[in-house]
Amino acid sequence: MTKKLLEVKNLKQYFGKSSSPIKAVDGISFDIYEGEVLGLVGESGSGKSTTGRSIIGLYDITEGDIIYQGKNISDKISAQERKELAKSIQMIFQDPYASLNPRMTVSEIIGEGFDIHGLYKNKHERYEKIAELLESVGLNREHANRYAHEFSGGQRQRIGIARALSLGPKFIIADEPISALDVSIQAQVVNLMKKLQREQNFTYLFIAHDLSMVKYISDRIAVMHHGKIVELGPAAEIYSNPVHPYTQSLLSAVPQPDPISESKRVRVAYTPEEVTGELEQFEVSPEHFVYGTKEQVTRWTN
Amino acid sequence: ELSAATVAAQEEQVLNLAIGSEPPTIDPALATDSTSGAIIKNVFEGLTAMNNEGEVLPAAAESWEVSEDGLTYTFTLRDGNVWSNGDPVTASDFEFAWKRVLNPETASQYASILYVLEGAEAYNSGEGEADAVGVTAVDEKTLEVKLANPTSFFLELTAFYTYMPVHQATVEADANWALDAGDAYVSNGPFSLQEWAHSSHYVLVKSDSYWDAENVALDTVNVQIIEAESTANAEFQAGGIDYLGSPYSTVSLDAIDLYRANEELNVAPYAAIYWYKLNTTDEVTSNVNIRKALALAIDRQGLVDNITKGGQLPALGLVPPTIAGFEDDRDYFADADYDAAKEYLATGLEELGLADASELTINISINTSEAHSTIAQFIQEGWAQNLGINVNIDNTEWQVYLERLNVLDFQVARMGWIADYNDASSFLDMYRTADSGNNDTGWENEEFKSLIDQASAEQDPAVRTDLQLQAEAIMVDEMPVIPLYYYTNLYVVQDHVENMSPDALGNINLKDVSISSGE
Amino acid sequence: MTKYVLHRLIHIAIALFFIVTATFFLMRLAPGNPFASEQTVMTQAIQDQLNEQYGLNNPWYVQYWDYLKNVVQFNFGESMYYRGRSTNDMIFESFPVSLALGGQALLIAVGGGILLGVVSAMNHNRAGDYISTIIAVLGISIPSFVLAGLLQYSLGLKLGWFPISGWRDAASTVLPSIALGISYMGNIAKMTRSSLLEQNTSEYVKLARAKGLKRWAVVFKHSLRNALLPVVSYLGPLTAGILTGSFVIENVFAIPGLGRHFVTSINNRDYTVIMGTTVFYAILLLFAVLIVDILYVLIDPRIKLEGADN
Amino acid sequence: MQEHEVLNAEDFRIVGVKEDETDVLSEKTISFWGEVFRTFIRNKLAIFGLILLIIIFLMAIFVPIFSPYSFSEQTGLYNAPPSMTNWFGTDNLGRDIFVRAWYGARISLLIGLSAAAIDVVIGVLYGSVAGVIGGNTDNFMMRICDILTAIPNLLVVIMLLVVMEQGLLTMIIALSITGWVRMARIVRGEVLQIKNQEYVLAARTLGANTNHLIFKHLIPNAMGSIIVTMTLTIPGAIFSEAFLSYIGLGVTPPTASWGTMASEGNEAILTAPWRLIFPAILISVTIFAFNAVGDGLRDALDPKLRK
Amino acid sequence: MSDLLLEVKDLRVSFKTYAGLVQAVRGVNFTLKKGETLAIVGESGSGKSVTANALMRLIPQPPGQYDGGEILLNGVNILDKTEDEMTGIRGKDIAMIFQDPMTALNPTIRVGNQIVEAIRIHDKKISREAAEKRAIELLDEVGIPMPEKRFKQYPHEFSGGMRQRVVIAIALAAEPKLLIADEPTTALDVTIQAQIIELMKEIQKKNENSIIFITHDLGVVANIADKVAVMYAGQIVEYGDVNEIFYNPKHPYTWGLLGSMPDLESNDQDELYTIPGAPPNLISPPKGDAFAARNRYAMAIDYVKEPPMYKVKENHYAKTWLLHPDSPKVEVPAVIQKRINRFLEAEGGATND
Ligand SMILES: Nc1ncnc2c1ncn2[C@@H]1O[C@H](COP(=O)(O)OP(=O)(O)OP(=O)(O)O)[C@@H](O)[C@H]1O
Ligand SMILES: Nc1ncnc2c1ncn2[C@@H]1O[C@H](COP(=O)(O)OP(=O)(O)OP(=O)(O)O)[C@@H](O)[C@H]1O
Ligand SMILES: [Mg+2]
Ligand SMILES: [Mg+2]
Repeated sequence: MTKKLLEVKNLKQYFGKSSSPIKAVDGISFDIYEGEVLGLVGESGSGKSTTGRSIIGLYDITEGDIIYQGKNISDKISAQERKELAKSIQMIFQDPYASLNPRMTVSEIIGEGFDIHGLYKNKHERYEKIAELLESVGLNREHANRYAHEFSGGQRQRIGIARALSLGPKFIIADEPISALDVSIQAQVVNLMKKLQREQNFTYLFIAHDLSMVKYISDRIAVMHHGKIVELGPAAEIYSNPVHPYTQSLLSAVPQPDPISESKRVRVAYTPEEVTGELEQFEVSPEHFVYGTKEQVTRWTN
Repeated sequence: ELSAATVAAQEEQVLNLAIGSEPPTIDPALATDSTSGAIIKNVFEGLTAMNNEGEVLPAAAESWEVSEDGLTYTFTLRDGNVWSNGDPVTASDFEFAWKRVLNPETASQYASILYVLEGAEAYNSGEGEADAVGVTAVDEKTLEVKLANPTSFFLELTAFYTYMPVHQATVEADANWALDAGDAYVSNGPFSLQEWAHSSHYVLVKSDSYWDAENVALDTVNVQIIEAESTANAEFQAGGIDYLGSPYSTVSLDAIDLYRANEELNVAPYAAIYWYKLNTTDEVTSNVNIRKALALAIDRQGLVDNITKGGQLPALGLVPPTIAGFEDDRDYFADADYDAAKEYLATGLEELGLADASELTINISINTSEAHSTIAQFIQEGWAQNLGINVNIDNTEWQVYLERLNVLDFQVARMGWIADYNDASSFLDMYRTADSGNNDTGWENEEFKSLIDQASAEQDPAVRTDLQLQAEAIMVDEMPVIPLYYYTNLYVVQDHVENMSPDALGNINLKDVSISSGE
Repeated sequence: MTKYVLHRLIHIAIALFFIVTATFFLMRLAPGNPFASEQTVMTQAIQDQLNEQYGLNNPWYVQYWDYLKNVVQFNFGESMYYRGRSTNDMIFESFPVSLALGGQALLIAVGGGILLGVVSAMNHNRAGDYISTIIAVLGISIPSFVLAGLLQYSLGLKLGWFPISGWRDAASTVLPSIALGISYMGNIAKMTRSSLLEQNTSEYVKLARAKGLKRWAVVFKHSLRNALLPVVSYLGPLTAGILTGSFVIENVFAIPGLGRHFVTSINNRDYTVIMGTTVFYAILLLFAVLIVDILYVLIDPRIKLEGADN
Repeated sequence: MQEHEVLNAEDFRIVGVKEDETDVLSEKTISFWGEVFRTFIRNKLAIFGLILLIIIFLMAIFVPIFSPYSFSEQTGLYNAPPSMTNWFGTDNLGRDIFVRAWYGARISLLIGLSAAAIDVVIGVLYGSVAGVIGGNTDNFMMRICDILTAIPNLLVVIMLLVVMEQGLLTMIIALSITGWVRMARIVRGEVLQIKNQEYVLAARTLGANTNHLIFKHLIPNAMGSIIVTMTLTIPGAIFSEAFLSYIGLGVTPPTASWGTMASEGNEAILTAPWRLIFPAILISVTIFAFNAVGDGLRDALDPKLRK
Repeated sequence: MSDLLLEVKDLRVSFKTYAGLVQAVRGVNFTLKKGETLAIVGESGSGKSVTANALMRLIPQPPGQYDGGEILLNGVNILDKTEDEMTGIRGKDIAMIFQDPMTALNPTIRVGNQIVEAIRIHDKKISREAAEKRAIELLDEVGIPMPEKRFKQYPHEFSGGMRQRVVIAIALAAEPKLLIADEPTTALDVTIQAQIIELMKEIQKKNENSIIFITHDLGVVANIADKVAVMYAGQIVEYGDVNEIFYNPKHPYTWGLLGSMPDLESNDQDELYTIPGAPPNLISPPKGDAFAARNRYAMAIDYVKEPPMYKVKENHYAKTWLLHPDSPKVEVPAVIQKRINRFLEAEGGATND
């Protein structure tokens, strides 16, 4: 088995007043292995983005540990270390319109990381690096001096990807990189991400709510619900053999471009049950975990 | 056409006025300015009063006697003179009032105007006793006053508002008696203050208890408080107010032409002067030749004709011609004598070790006001053109300005001076020594000082005037002060108002004013 | 809510302390004193008496401490210029006038401003927009003393429609209210216009129209209310300022309001009045800001006071 | 409908995608600022304002140089109405109002612009620092603003005049002491919104520090509001100067500024109205122009309005 | 029964912008029968929303303008109506649901009042109480629990899905004959999306109204639509019964749309089928077929001449030169055909011929 790149242990991220916190993420644990794509799905507000942002250090974590390459990065680490870490972990944002500064040229956007870290010796080197990045995401170097608003959504998202790649990261958190895009353009971006992964052996945390896309790109899938991971397992397994009723409900809701099957599809509604007893993670089949009480999990698996 | 107001005025005599600021106080002992004076003078009556010609008339005092040495005055009060509450006005009211002014606890800012009394200064400075002050009520009707020095203009002083009597019982009973209009504000003048809406207006009404009430024509005087000159002028033009001029709202500089064109403008003489003080401790202006050069290179006639426009007189001396003995030009120097000015300048520059006039920079300090600024700019241009020197104007907020004058932090500074009483000493005494309060020039001169001292002890008016003229000549020769012009009192008055004009000190006795009935 | 208000009250008290302190030292360091005058014949003895009487000869810390004590009791003592008059009386005599004048001016500013803004936004990029905008900008660009003078001469003196000066009857309040209100009107109009335009492209406005609501009904029932939020926050400090009077307008129209005291007390170095007016204004200002914050919550249910500090 | 036209068979050769034609970028390149410019010049009111401003600036620069009179020269023609020799008439000292008005333009514009510049420098920095740090620091910094607004401005100005020479510089400093507070408040508000934008988060994930965020992201994107506030600051400063002149704290005579000219002219409204009217019109026109240009720039800078 | 409710003929709408005239809708034709659901699909900027807003006469003017065409509602052209007459039609005859439930409700007005308002606009006689009662009923109908309590709350107290239900309730208030839903579920996540769609279908069953459903999610289309219009660059490029479009697509753009979406069966080895490039600029729409430059099968003529609308079948039209008899035979790309086949197999070989 491949090496663990990232371990998240009992991560909690609360917002607001400590007396009545918004529990955006409420004690989740998972590992990410080197070179894999972990899909993170769940309804809106279930804490997916918060998870991603906590990992990359945009928030002060309420509780829990994040261990990256064996080093705990959830503790208060120095600004210098945080800066170094930025080279290794990067993020692709959801909204290709909101995530690019409208007042910057593409080269400024992509080169921002170089500027911050002083990663070039001269102007020419900087330009060359930017040009290479542009080409690697399927844009051409002439685009460097354009502003973001001149690009289509798909192209913009490529710029966002190029920016994430600029510091040569190992691990990329993609926070719904395609939700804001048109179907036809989603495909372009997903193809690109897959290609890059093949070529450069990235590790992805791929956040989305579109199950079909997640299943398509991910090796493993984690399903989040109300700040908790309710099910985690290999992509095919989750799809073909969902255990948690929430996962089942989610799957049953995915519309298919197939009128005939659609006309027959029955959506399974999910209503959280009242639980008595301790909630735990159970391994129902190899590498397939479900969150619930012992009684529930036994019931669900039968 | 007859407006409603004029119809009303035919039956009831109503005068509408506006004044430039809220009176700071209506307590005779505390007042320091003409705005307050404008009320106090009409609601109180002193021992004497002055008419428009500057003559002293009996008022609360029916008569008086002066001792041979000119040091003791014995006043006899008028019979039937009562306070607004009906009590008779007694000599002890005067004694009380004057000692109250001098009492350090009263903290009267104008107490020094009573320093002519024997023992007054000592008492006021906390060094003497009240009993030692030279004022005694001999009986109900007789007031005896002892002066420190013979003072020829003492009878004029007794018409001044600080010398007004107050009703002893009222003042002693209520420290706040003079805070507002009302019964507590007991007065003895031709009018009483009926209403005072702060910052808005006040109303004087004829006082029926006044001894000469039958000769008081006006029933009501409404006085609006209007700070903006232009607004007061607009009100006058709209007929809302009847008179513009001292001590009420002034005729604004810009409206002069208009009133003159309408032949409405009246010009009255004024015992006041506008002058530029020179700092004789300054490196440049300590040079007398420079001072003279500056003084001569001013076109005073042009200034009064084109800028101030109020028929002012170019001042070629320090004492205005309204003062007896100073009516004529003393020929000290000529107006706009540029040739002489250039000569003085050349000498002065040489003494200063400067090669050229352009190396010389003079600062004119003014306190901020459009009029001062305009005058300064006129003079600035004149000096620059005729002397070739650089001139800056430095205008400062009033309080800062006074402070600067005080510590001699200036070169040339404007100041105006209005006589409190009609005597040359009012214009000369302040320069007696360098550290006397209003000298502000750092200048002093032994000879000048001794002349001033002699004059104040002198009883013979002719000799006295002569001494003062000599003193003035010395001052003009040394030129610590550049006289610019003697003020005039400009005023306009609506046709239906009669007998309303300011005297040489800028006061108006409303007692004499009346409203004509119809055309 | 109560907790929040209490919290803010403490902040207000602290701010007041700093304001009083800064003002105290500024005014005492400024040259001049309340007793200076052009013709003064004051001797040193008289000067000393005055200083003694007003406690000005105490060391600065004693004076400062006395001031603080007075401020806490909201008792500023007697005016030093208007001898014997109580500062509190002066403030509370003149404040109602300024309140009335300011209130009317605010009515003009808010009413006119919103109206112009609405007309402008409803006719976006058409004649109505241009005309309203030009009126608004004219309002902003004419100095109030110029406008005051013009009004006085044209409507007052020449046409005789309104009194030239004074503060007596309703008619006399018209010109000053207009002169005071108009520049604020311009600002409010511009603000209303731009935020209304923003609201008008929002989805809920579209929905309201899709319901079949008429254009003007949409504005008055839906978008205006939301568009006024920025106006409300502008109005907070403005109200405090406008209600405490305007020196220029009061001066030109000879109105016995509070605004004059802000300037004349400083010109006269009337220490007690300076402090009184400053504290009065500061309290009004700080409370106006607080009220705006509370109003916000009432207008916009999404905002929670507890979060207002963030 | 199904009747096919007879077309050349060659037309039906498959040629496939023409990438370059679909590529939006193949259009002629427009930079962000180019786009701003294009949007701006299509805004008639803004262009009108800009032309006015240019005229005003040119007049302010050149009229005092080429005029036969100097601004302080007293011609001896007192309060003369506008004529062929004195286009705007003369004032009570007999000075030519035309040249004074344009000389005054220099002073007033200088005051307006420098007050705006200082406001921008201090206000923008202060506001963005408060906004970006947030929390208690923000709260504290904003309370300082409250305090500054409540301290009597006039006292501050007087104190300043005591410590400094009277003149233009002092004036500008006086106006700047508290003038920036409004700017700070507005920028802070903007920054609070912008700082949660994804592109700011993105910069943070790249390891950017606060400095970088403020100058690269927050300020540039708050530009629209900054400009609009500036266009309010300029008239504010011109008026404040006029007010300070009105109560006697303005620039030194014989220097002319629009404020002093208008406040002096105000007195002469009946006798020599041209002394009021010309400076007043110039003030109004200038402020109108600044407003029009500011609004135009704001619109041009707003990506939402542009597209 | 084929009662025609709506007939759109050659609708053209454009917008004046600083950059030039944007021809957002360039001659759209379609018809809609009573009780029928038409789905309009197409990528962002293809003119879907503009078409929908045009039907409501909600195009902001300026900058928008109607360049031509007719919108016949029950045979009457609503483009001839005055603004006042339109306010009577909006909400009553045609109602609209917008994309973003987060912003479509006025944040400062209680939810209940927003519904009541919609009721009372068109029913002037109804009393306030009756309207409130009706509003609560509507809330109940759209599946909001505890409607009495919810009635008094503000939008921000509702979740996205619930807000969208409120918007639907508002749309239903006057029982419109035509409901236009402009991407009503794009902002919602799948489970809620599914609920909303079910709700709309139920309502349609009950009220027998027609629906125009705008989306770019083909899965949703497959679920709800009777007919589908595929829009590209302001025009309808393919139009037909839902099964035809999904199982027998003729336009290369439709192929692209179908192919770029993975489904749960997709194999991650397959590259997704993509449409290269970006949509054309509508200020100067390309000559010929607007899609040509992105079309792998574009022919020379595509760059020169605009194709006509070819009739594929009685209920299926497509606007592409590929249907011209002279054009080379181009088949549906393999990836897509494979998927279609898989679907059809799963259904046991249904309707297609
Ligand atoms: N900075 C914050 N302050 C307060 N609450 C927050 C903050 N960020 C997120 N939340 C709350 O935390 C919860 C989880 O948010 P998060 O953005 O992680 O959800 P998500 O799963 O990414 O949803 P979506 O699919 O809509 O992006 C939400 O209820 C959200 O309102
Ligand atoms: N108010 C407007 N001003 C200028 N152009 C506009 C306006 N509204 C729409 N457009 C333009 O019309 C075209 C069609 O827009 P429309 O909103 O109909 O697209 P859409 O198909 O609904 O896309 P989406 O899926 O993003 O909602 C776009 O190019 C758009 O820029
Ligand atoms: Mg998210
Ligand atoms: Mg749309």
